[in-house]
Amino acid sequence: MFDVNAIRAQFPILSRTVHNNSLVYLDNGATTHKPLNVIEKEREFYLQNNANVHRGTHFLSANATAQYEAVREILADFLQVQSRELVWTKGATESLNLIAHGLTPLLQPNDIILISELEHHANIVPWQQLALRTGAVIKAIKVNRKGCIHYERAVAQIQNLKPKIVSICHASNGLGNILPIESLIREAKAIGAITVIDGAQSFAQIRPNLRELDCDFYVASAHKAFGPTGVGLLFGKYELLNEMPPYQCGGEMIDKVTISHSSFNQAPSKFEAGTPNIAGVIAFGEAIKFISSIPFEEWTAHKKDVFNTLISEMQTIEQVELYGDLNDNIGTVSFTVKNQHPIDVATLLDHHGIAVRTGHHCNQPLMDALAISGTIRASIAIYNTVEEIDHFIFALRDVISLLEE
Amino acid sequence: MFDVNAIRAQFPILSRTVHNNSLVYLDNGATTHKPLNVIEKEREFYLQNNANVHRGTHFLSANATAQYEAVREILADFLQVQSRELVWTKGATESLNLIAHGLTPLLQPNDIILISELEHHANIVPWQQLALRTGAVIKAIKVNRKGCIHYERAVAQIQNLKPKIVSICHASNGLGNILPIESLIREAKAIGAITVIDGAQSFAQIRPNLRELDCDFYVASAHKAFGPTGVGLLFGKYELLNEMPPYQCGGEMIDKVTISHSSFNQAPSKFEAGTPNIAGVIAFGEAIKFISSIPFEEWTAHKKDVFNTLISEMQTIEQVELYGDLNDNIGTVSFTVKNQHPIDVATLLDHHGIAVRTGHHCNQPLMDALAISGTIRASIAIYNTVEEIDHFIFALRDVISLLEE
Amino acid sequence: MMNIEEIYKSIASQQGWQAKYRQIMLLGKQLPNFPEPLKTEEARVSGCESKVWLHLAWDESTGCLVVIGDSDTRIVKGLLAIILAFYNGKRSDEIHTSDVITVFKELDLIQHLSPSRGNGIHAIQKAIVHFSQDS
Amino acid sequence: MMNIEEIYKSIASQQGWQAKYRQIMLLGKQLPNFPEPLKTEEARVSGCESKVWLHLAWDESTGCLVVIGDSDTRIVKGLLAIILAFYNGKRSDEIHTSDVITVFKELDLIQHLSPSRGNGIHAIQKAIVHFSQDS
Ligand SMILES: Cc1ncc(COP(=O)(O)O)c(C=O)c1O
Ligand SMILES: Cc1ncc(COP(=O)(O)O)c(C=O)c1O
Repeated sequence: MFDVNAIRAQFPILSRTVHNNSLVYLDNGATTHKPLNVIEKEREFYLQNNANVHRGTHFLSANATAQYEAVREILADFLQVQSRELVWTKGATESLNLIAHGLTPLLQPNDIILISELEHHANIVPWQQLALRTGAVIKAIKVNRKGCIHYERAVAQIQNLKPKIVSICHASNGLGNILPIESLIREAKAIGAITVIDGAQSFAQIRPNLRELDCDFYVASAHKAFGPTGVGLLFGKYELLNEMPPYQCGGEMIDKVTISHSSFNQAPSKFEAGTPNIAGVIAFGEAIKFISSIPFEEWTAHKKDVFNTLISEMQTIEQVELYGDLNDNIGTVSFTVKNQHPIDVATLLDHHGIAVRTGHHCNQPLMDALAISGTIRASIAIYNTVEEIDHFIFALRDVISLLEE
Repeated sequence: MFDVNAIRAQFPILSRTVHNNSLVYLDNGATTHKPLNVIEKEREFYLQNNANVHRGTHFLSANATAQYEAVREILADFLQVQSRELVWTKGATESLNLIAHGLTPLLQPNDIILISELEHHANIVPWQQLALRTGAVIKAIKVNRKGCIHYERAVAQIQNLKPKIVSICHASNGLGNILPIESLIREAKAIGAITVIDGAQSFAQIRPNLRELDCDFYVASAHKAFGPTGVGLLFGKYELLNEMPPYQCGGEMIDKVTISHSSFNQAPSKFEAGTPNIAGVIAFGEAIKFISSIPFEEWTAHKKDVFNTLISEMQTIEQVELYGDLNDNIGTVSFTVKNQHPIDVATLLDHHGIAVRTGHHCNQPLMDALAISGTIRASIAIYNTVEEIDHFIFALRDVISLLEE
Repeated sequence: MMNIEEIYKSIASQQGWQAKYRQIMLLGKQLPNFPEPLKTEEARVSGCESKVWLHLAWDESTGCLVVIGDSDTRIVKGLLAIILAFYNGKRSDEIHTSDVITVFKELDLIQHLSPSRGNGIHAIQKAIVHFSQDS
Repeated sequence: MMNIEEIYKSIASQQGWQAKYRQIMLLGKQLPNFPEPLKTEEARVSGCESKVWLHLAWDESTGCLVVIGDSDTRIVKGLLAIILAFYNGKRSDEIHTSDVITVFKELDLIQHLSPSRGNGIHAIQKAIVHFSQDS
């Protein structure tokens, strides 16, 4: 049986106070907290098993390598892909940069790269740089005034523009919308496009089965999925992945080096230059175990409870305007308060112990499309409770009345 | 007073056993162990202070940002530079890739990039890629048959070749040689070259004063300097740094983003796309404090003791051939054993509890120059003792006689 | 306009954080008007998520700083009022030997001092100090 | 040449790791000669820091694997002898249902099983399994 208190007990930070109030952490879209098994695994590695990986003949190095590579297998299992299709990076941002760099040889002038107005800057700017290098052109699937994409129009854009690359998020970090990527991927593949899914917000929340999704690339960040900072992942279908030119160069990724010339390893090591974040990857294995330890139905049911409470309470506050898709949503609500600046609202909420985020959420084109400068965003994780939402709503009302005095 | 046992007490891993023998860890060139203050700082961050940095309005985020940025100040103080001249990366390899990418606009066909035969692949392959992009040409300062560069010839090469870029290591990871970089930088600057120093092996061992060295760029990895994995640093003189085009793109590094165009922040944030390794950077601050807590004279005196014991003992074993500069050395000895493969020697040493590294050490051009396929490398850190060296020498003799049966 | 001591007292005497912020927002309201035409890109303080504009000059006769400013958020504008009251009328050497940060610390407004871009107090203070160094 | 059971016993019966490695190196010495001309780049197992060459084929009449190999290091060559004895003469289906890794575990040679490139046992085993899958 799902017991949120048993889960909360694994996250000591949730018991802390902020400004003499209990912390209510609703900034999970930015980064989640880490359960004890993750924290202790990283510590244990440094205390007892620390060594560099891959080239060691000694016990500690062999052991560290085995642990590090075992997490690639755990991840492969979680995503339903082959382990050699997985590259460790430092985060989703680096993963997207690596892909955009790697696809350079495939693009011609005027080829189209299709993204959406919902994208995080990390899924926009690397493509702009690719466009600058190759003469390709970026187009975006539009959102309506609530920030939702119109599915039929998106399909029409894919069919008419015939993009070479379609790169979209699985879920929006700014608004929480879950995109219909299954069918968008299908449409994109039908016209021969390469499909890239930004899974930064979906990895832990949706547990995608990449074999079923059948996308060409998928990226995510460990720190948004109960894992440590400084670890990211990249999935690429093997042939496509292995064909890409190397990204960073140095140790590990080479085969032979002379002063004037080098040849490279096969993927994934071709893309893992230098000493990786060994302790981070090993600890991330525990984060995947933590996620998997909670049955998916219980996970989504609990989050739906909390999210529905949040939405229905928010809708009773007349000064509040909500954005985004409130049905297909990972548990994030973005809103503004009439006549109030988001920073004023968030600063006062903070004094109630409530952590929310304000601003453009690295979604400037989305904010432009919504004709606002930013929102206040409350994003929930598996450890949030209905009581916390009650506390948040109480505080929000209090803050609004203080600001309206 | 310097007390090596007090220092060892800060490294619990040093008390562990390997194959029922006390661990003697002589693979510090690959990665050092981490003192307790580093390990506990990272843990404490996740237990009590975890949050994403820079864009938060709430307490935890402001606090995490303050801690994260404070380490940039600590590092600036350690290296005697300005904090805005320091970029956080995931490791020395990434730092070198970032620089080689950033210098692209400055190179013309046939411009010369001068490295040395002692360089790690991370200080070779990124320059090869830069050469491929721009038509520049790579030349290397040669080593003699012991692996030492000839200073006068190196100076002559700088003066004759007039390289646009001179990129050399402060100390060789393969052999331990400390290079005369003060005067090489001076010579390089005299002909207007941009100077890049690979400090992966020198950061903790030599504590360079970059203001005095006056190089244009300097890179290092935290994990080789008692810090966590997944953190690196890059120093660049501000004007030169800020002029470079961005490397990775995404959140944090942008100023304004529309679907078709972006403008970028100033350095250092221009080069820090995406969520950084927040916990890692904060823990690295403790590593710098650890290093600084031991007076430099005591540090070098102890290392010299241990190193001199190592060298003089090695010289009594007739089957052993030593490489590298045995005077100006950071505490690393590279050797071969007559008629024995390094892997056989290291595998058996491992059963004595001794961790050494074998192979080309990401130094293939150096191995080619020495006409060998690899060496066995023992590299010492501040926590190694003369007794450990005695144990190592005993084991090495034992292993050689087993192999010679 | 109150001077910095009066401002300090007016905040320190409040009971509870709500009252404190009420007072801070009031200070913001009392800031002298900042002319719309001065709200240019160059006048923007970069590194603040709220919009903050500063106009800085030296009074030729006294050699003292004259700074006005504005923000689109009420709390940051109030915090800005503290900073402006602190630095206005100070000579360049005084600006370097004193630090508004201590005032924030004493008023227990510490989290606003983070180098975080959320409120940007740090960035505002830096902008003023840089101005007084460069000119 | 000993078969895999004999090899197993010959190692397991040794007292102490020195004796064990002495025996392993002896096994390496007893490997059938690997013709120099077969030591090509294609025959190299990638992912080993030591040089390891394999030559793999199916015996047409029996459908069983015939594999020979060599290494430039003595210990890896000895470990290779264990692997070759294990897989030689097995049919494709047997190769997939059995695993030499268990032999290494039972002989307490576990650290050689790391995906580390140091010795490359992992890579050798993978190369054989891949060969038997692909053909
Ligand atoms: C949808 C989305 N994509 C990409 C990113 C970038 O992730 P990171 O900052 O971990 O590299 C984020 C994080 O904010 C995100 O939410
Ligand atoms: C001299 C030198 N340069 C660069 C590197 C690369 O460092 P990292 O693997 O931490 O990126 C190393 C590490 O082996 C090194 O010793």
